[in-house]
Amino acid sequence: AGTLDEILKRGELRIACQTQGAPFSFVDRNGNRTGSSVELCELIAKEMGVKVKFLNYDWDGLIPALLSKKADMLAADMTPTLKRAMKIAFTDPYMYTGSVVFVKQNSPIKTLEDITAGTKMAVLLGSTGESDAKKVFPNAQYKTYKGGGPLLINAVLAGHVQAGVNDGSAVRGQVASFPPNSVRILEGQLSRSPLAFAVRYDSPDLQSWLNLFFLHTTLDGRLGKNLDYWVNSLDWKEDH
Amino acid sequence: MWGFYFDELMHSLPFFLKGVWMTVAVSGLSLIAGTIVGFICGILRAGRNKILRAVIGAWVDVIRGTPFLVQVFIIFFILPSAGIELEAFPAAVIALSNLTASFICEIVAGGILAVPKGQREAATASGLSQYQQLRFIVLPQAMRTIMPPLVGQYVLLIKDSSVVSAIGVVDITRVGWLTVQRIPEGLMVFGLVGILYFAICYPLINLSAYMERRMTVVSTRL
Amino acid sequence: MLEAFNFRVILEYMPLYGKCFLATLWLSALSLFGAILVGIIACAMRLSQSRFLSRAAGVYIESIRSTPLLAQLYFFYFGLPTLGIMLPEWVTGVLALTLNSGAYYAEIIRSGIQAIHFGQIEAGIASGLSYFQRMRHIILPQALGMTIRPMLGQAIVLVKDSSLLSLISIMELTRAGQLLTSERFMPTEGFLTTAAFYLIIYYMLKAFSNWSEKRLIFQEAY
Amino acid sequence: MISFKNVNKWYGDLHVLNDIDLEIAPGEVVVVCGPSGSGKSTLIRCINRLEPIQKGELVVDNMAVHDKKINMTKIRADIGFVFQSFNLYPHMTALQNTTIAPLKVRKMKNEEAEKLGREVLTRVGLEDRIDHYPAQLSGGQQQRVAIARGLCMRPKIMLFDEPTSALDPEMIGEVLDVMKTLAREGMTMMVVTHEMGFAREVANRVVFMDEGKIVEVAPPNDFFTNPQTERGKYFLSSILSH
Amino acid sequence: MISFKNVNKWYGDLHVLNDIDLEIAPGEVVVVCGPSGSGKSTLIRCINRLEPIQKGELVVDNMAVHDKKINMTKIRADIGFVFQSFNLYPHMTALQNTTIAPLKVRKMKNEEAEKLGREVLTRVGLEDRIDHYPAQLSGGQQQRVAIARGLCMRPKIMLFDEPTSALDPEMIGEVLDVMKTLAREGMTMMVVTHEMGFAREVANRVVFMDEGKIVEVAPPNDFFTNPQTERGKYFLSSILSH
Ligand SMILES: Nc1ncnc2c1ncn2[C@@H]1O[C@H](COP(=O)(O)OP(=O)(O)OP(=O)(O)O)[C@@H](O)[C@H]1O
Ligand SMILES: Nc1ncnc2c1ncn2[C@@H]1O[C@H](COP(=O)(O)OP(=O)(O)OP(=O)(O)O)[C@@H](O)[C@H]1O
Ligand SMILES: [Mg+2]
Ligand SMILES: [Mg+2]
Repeated sequence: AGTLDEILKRGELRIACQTQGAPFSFVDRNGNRTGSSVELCELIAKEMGVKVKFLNYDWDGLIPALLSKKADMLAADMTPTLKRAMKIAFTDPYMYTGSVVFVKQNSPIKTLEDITAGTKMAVLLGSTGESDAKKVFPNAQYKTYKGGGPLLINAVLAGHVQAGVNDGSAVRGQVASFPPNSVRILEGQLSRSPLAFAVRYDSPDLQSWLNLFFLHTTLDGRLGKNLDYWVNSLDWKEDH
Repeated sequence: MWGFYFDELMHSLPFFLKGVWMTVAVSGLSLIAGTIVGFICGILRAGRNKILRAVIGAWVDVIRGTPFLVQVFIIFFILPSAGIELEAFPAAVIALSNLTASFICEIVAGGILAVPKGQREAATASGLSQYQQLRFIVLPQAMRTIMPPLVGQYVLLIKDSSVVSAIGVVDITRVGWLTVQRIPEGLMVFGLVGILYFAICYPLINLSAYMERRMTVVSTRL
Repeated sequence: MLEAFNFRVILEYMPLYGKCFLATLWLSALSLFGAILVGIIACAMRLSQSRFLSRAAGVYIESIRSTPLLAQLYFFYFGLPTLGIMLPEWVTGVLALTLNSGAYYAEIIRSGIQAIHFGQIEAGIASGLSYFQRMRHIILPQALGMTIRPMLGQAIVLVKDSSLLSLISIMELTRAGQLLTSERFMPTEGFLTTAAFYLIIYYMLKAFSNWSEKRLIFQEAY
Repeated sequence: MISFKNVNKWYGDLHVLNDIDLEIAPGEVVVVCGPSGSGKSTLIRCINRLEPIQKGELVVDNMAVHDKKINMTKIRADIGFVFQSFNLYPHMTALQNTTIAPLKVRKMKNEEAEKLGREVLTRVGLEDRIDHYPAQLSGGQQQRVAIARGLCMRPKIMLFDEPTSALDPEMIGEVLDVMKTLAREGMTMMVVTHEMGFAREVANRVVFMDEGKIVEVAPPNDFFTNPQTERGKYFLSSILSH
Repeated sequence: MISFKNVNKWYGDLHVLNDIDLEIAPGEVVVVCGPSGSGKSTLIRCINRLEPIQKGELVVDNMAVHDKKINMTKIRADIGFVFQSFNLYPHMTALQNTTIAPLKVRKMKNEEAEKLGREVLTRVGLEDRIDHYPAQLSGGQQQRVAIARGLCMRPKIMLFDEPTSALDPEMIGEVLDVMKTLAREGMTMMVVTHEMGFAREVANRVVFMDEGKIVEVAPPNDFFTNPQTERGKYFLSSILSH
C-alpha cells in the first residue's frame, strides 16, 4: 500500500514543519502555530479528508523525522537543491523567492555594489542564502549562524556584522516584528530560487497528489490568496 | 525599545508557563527513573562482578562521551527501524533518564567506594549477608557523599532537558526559540528563559547546600 | 534509517570535520584552562574570611549554576554590545564557557579542599607559610589531585557545551554534522560521525585524567 | 576449637603466612605478637575468612574454613571480631550497633535484641551511653561498644586485632579490664596486642610471629623473661626499651 | 624563652586554659602530661598562635604573641611544630617536605635549601629515604621527616604534640632517639607525651595539667615517684597500671 493509503487508513496526515519564523510557520501571540505553510497544510488535509497533525521539530530534527517515517511530508520554506534531492523527493515548486541582503537603517552600505572584500556578512548555516551569497560576494567575510532568521537580524542590529543574507520572503516577514525602520533591505535579489514541500522517494503517490494539489489551487486562486496574504504583504501582521 | 516588547512578552507568559510545566514534567520523570536505574547500576559498578563492572563502565563512557542530542535522535529516529516506536514525550524521558542514570551511577559508585573498608569488614565479621551489608551499613553512610553531587546532577538534568526540544517537546527553551521569532529581542526573551530555569533550579541548589551543611561537622575556612 | 549509511560522503566532509574538530579542541582547551583558573579564584573567595568576598562568589556561583548556558551566551553576545563592548565571537564564546564552567569548578575544588585533612593547613601555618604559599604549594595540589574525577566530568560537560557556540557563528564540531545534514540531508551520517569525534575527545580527556590521577595521588596517599 | 594445619597465604609474591601450625583449645587465651608486617592481622583475619587462605587446612569449631564451598555466615556469627580502629557504624547509636547483627542474622525480635543489647552494654560498663552515637563517645568507650557488638552474638570465639593501640593511655585500661573479665569467664580468645601486662595476666600462651612464620610459642612468663630465639630477644628489647 | 602570664582561653563556654603561668628558659626541655581533654594540645598550640588566646600575656622569644597586631609569620618560622599525625604533605617527597618552608619563607636558593634538607634528613637517619613520598614511609620514618621539616628552619624552639602516640611500639624508639639527641644538643623543647622513659631521661621539668589548669610542675623524678597532688597520683596510677 502506498503512503496515501496509509494516511487515509490512519485518518491523519503527519507533517513535520519547522517553526522557523514568520511568515511561513510561526507561533503567534496566542501560542497557536500559524503561517503560510501551516494554512496550506491544513488545506491539503481538508482536501484529503483527513485530520492534520503538525510535528514540531527544529531544523536538526526535520529530515530524520521524514526519513524515519515519523512524518509523511515536510512543509518548510525549503529550497529543493539538487544535492538535497539526492536524498528526498520534492514536489513542484509552489512559489519562487530569492536571497536578499539587509543592513542596518543607517548603514553606509546603500546598494549591493557597496559590499566589498572586507564586509562582514551573516548567513544561516547550510541555507541557500549562504551559497547564494558566497557566489555573488566571494570575497566578503562570512559568519554562519544557527538558530533562525531573527538571529541574523539581531546580529546585524547588534553590530556583529554589517549585512545579512537570507530568503527575501522570510526577511520581510521577520523584519515586521522588529521596531519600524531598524533594518533596510537592499534593492535586488541575489538569486531566484523555488520553494517546495518534500516527501520520501518511496511515496510517489503522495508526491504526484501534492503536485496536482498545487496545480488545482493555483488554478482556482487559493494558493495565490494564501501567498498574497502571508508572503507578498504584511496583512497577516494585524491578525496575528 | 525594551518597553516595546515587554507587553508582548507578558502576553506570552501563559505559553512560557506551559513550557515550564513541560520541563518540570520531563525532568521530573527522568529524575525519578534515572535515580532508580543509576543507583542500581552504581551499586553493581562498585560490586565484585568484573563483567558487569566493565559493561556498565563502557555504557557510562559512551553516554558521557557523546552529545546528548545524538542520543535523543538515536532513541527517537533510529530505534523505530528496530521496531521500537516511541512518541516524542516518552522518547525524551527515556533519553534523559538514561543520561541521568549514567551520571548518577558514577556518583553512587564513588560514594560506596568511599565508605571505609573497615565498615564492610566489621559487617562481614558479624555475619551480615552482602545485601544486608549494603542496605544497613554501606548505603546509609555512602549517602553522605552521594547527596550533594546528586542534587547538583539534578540541576544539570533540568538544564539538559532543553535538548529534547529537538524532537518537538515544547519546553522552556523551545518556547524561548518560538517566541524570539515574534519578539526578536533575544536578550529579553532568553533572560526570561534564564529566570524561569533559575526559579526551578535555585531551590534545588539551596537544598543541596543545606544537605551539605547538615552532613559536614566542621566547615573549612582558609 | 541506518541501512544506507554512506561512508563516501562522510569522507568527503572529513576535511571539514578535521577543521571543526581542531576548533572544538582548542576552544575547549582554552575555556577549560580559564574555567579552572576562575574556579580556583572563586573558590578561594568563597572560603575566605571576608564575608563580602564570600557572598560575592556565592552569588556568582549560584546564579551561573541555576541558569542555562544558552541564556548566558545570549547575554554576552547581544547584551555586551548594548553596553558598547564589542568582542570577537571566539572571545565571547570562550568567555561564556569559562565563566559558566568556572562556577562548577569552584564547587568541585571547594569539595576537594574541604576533604583535605585540616592538619595539612595547620602544618603549613606552623611552618610560617603565607596564605598564598599554602594555597599554591599545599592546598591546591592536593585538592586538584583529589578531585580529578569530578573535574573530568565537568571537562566533558564543557566540551559538549561548546556546541552551543555555533549559535554565535563559531565553527565547531557539532556544526560540521549539521552542515552535512542540511546540505546533503544525511542526518544519520552527520550526527553519528559527530558523536564519534566527541567520543575521541572524551577518551583523550579520560586518558589524561587517569594519567594525572596516578601522578597526583601517590601510592594510596589518601 | 581453632586448628591451623600447614596454612599458607600469599599476596601476589609476598608470602604472608608460611606453614602455620597452631591448635587452640576451647577456653584458651592466646596472645599474638611480633613486628609490624609479620602477618599477625592476616593470621586472625583468616579465621573468619576476612582473608581466604590458599593452602593448608583451617578448621574452626569443626567447620572447614579453608573449604571454599562452605558458607561462612553461620561461622562468622559465632566469632566476634574486634578491630584496632573499632569500625563502629557511625550512623547508628551504641545500642543499634550492637543489635543490628542479632536482628538481621539471628532474626531476633526487636524487644529481645534490645534487651540483649542493653544487657551486654551494661556488662562492658556503658549502661549510660546506650543512645549515644560513636562520634559522641571517647575512644575507650567506642572500643567497648565494639566488644559488646561482638558479644551480642553470643560467640564461641572472640578475636581482637590490636584493640588498644588506637587508644589514649588512660583509656587502654578500661578496655583491657573488659577483656580480662571475658578471659576469666572462659571465652576462647585470640588477641593481637603488645600489652605485655595483659598477656602476663591472662594469656595461656604467647605466639611470636616474624615474616609470616610462627617463630615461638610459649607461656607468657617464659617468653617475656627468656625468649628462646634471637629474633624474639631483639623484638622484646626494642619494645621494652622506652 | 617562652613565658605564659595569666593566660586564659575559652572555646565558647568551655574554659580550656585557666590562668596558666609558666616560664621556660632557653635550652630547657619541658614535658607536658595530663588526662585527655585537659588542654595540653591547646597549651602548646597557643605558642605559635595556631589558637589565639583571649586573656593574659604570652611572650615567645621577646615577641608578644598575645598581641593581635603582631605578624606571626616570623615567629612561626622560628618555632618547629611536630604533630601527632605527622601531617606531612602527601604530594611531596621527604626532601620537598623539608625544603618547602626554607624556600618560600626564608627565600633560600634551591641548591642551598636542598643541601640543608639532605643534611637534616641525614641527621634524623633518613639519608636513604630522601626521595620517597610519605605514603612509602613507615610511621616512624614519617614522624622523623616531620621533625626534620621543623629543624630545617633552624628553629629556636621545638614543640611536639604527642609525637609518638600514633606509632607502632617498634617505631616509637627511633623517634624518641632523635628527640633525645635534640634535647641533649640544647634545643628548647616543649613535648606533650606520655612516654615516661623519655621524660625521666631528658626533661628538666614535667608539667601536669588537668581541666585547663597546671596542677603540678616538678622535676621528672619527683613527679613520677612522689606526685604532690591527688589528681597527679590517680593519673600516674592509671597510666602505669597496665
Ligand atoms: N591486601 C593486601 N595486599 C597486599 N599485601 C598486604 C595486604 N594486606 C597486608 N599485606 C602485607 O602483608 C604483610 C602482613 O600484613 P599484616 O597486616 O598481617 O601484618 P601485621 O603483623 O598485622 O602488622 P601490623 O603490626 O603493622 O598491623 C605486610 O607486609 C603487609 O604489607
Ligand atoms: N576547636 C575546638 N572547639 C571546641 N572545643 C575544643 C576545640 N579544640 C579542643 N576543644 C576542647 O578543648 C579541650 C582541651 O582540648 P585539647 O586538645 O587541648 O586536650 P588535650 O589535653 O590535648 O587532649 P588529648 O590528650 O585528647 O589530645 C577538650 O575538652 C576539647 O574537647
Ligand atoms: Mg595488623
Ligand atoms: Mg591533644
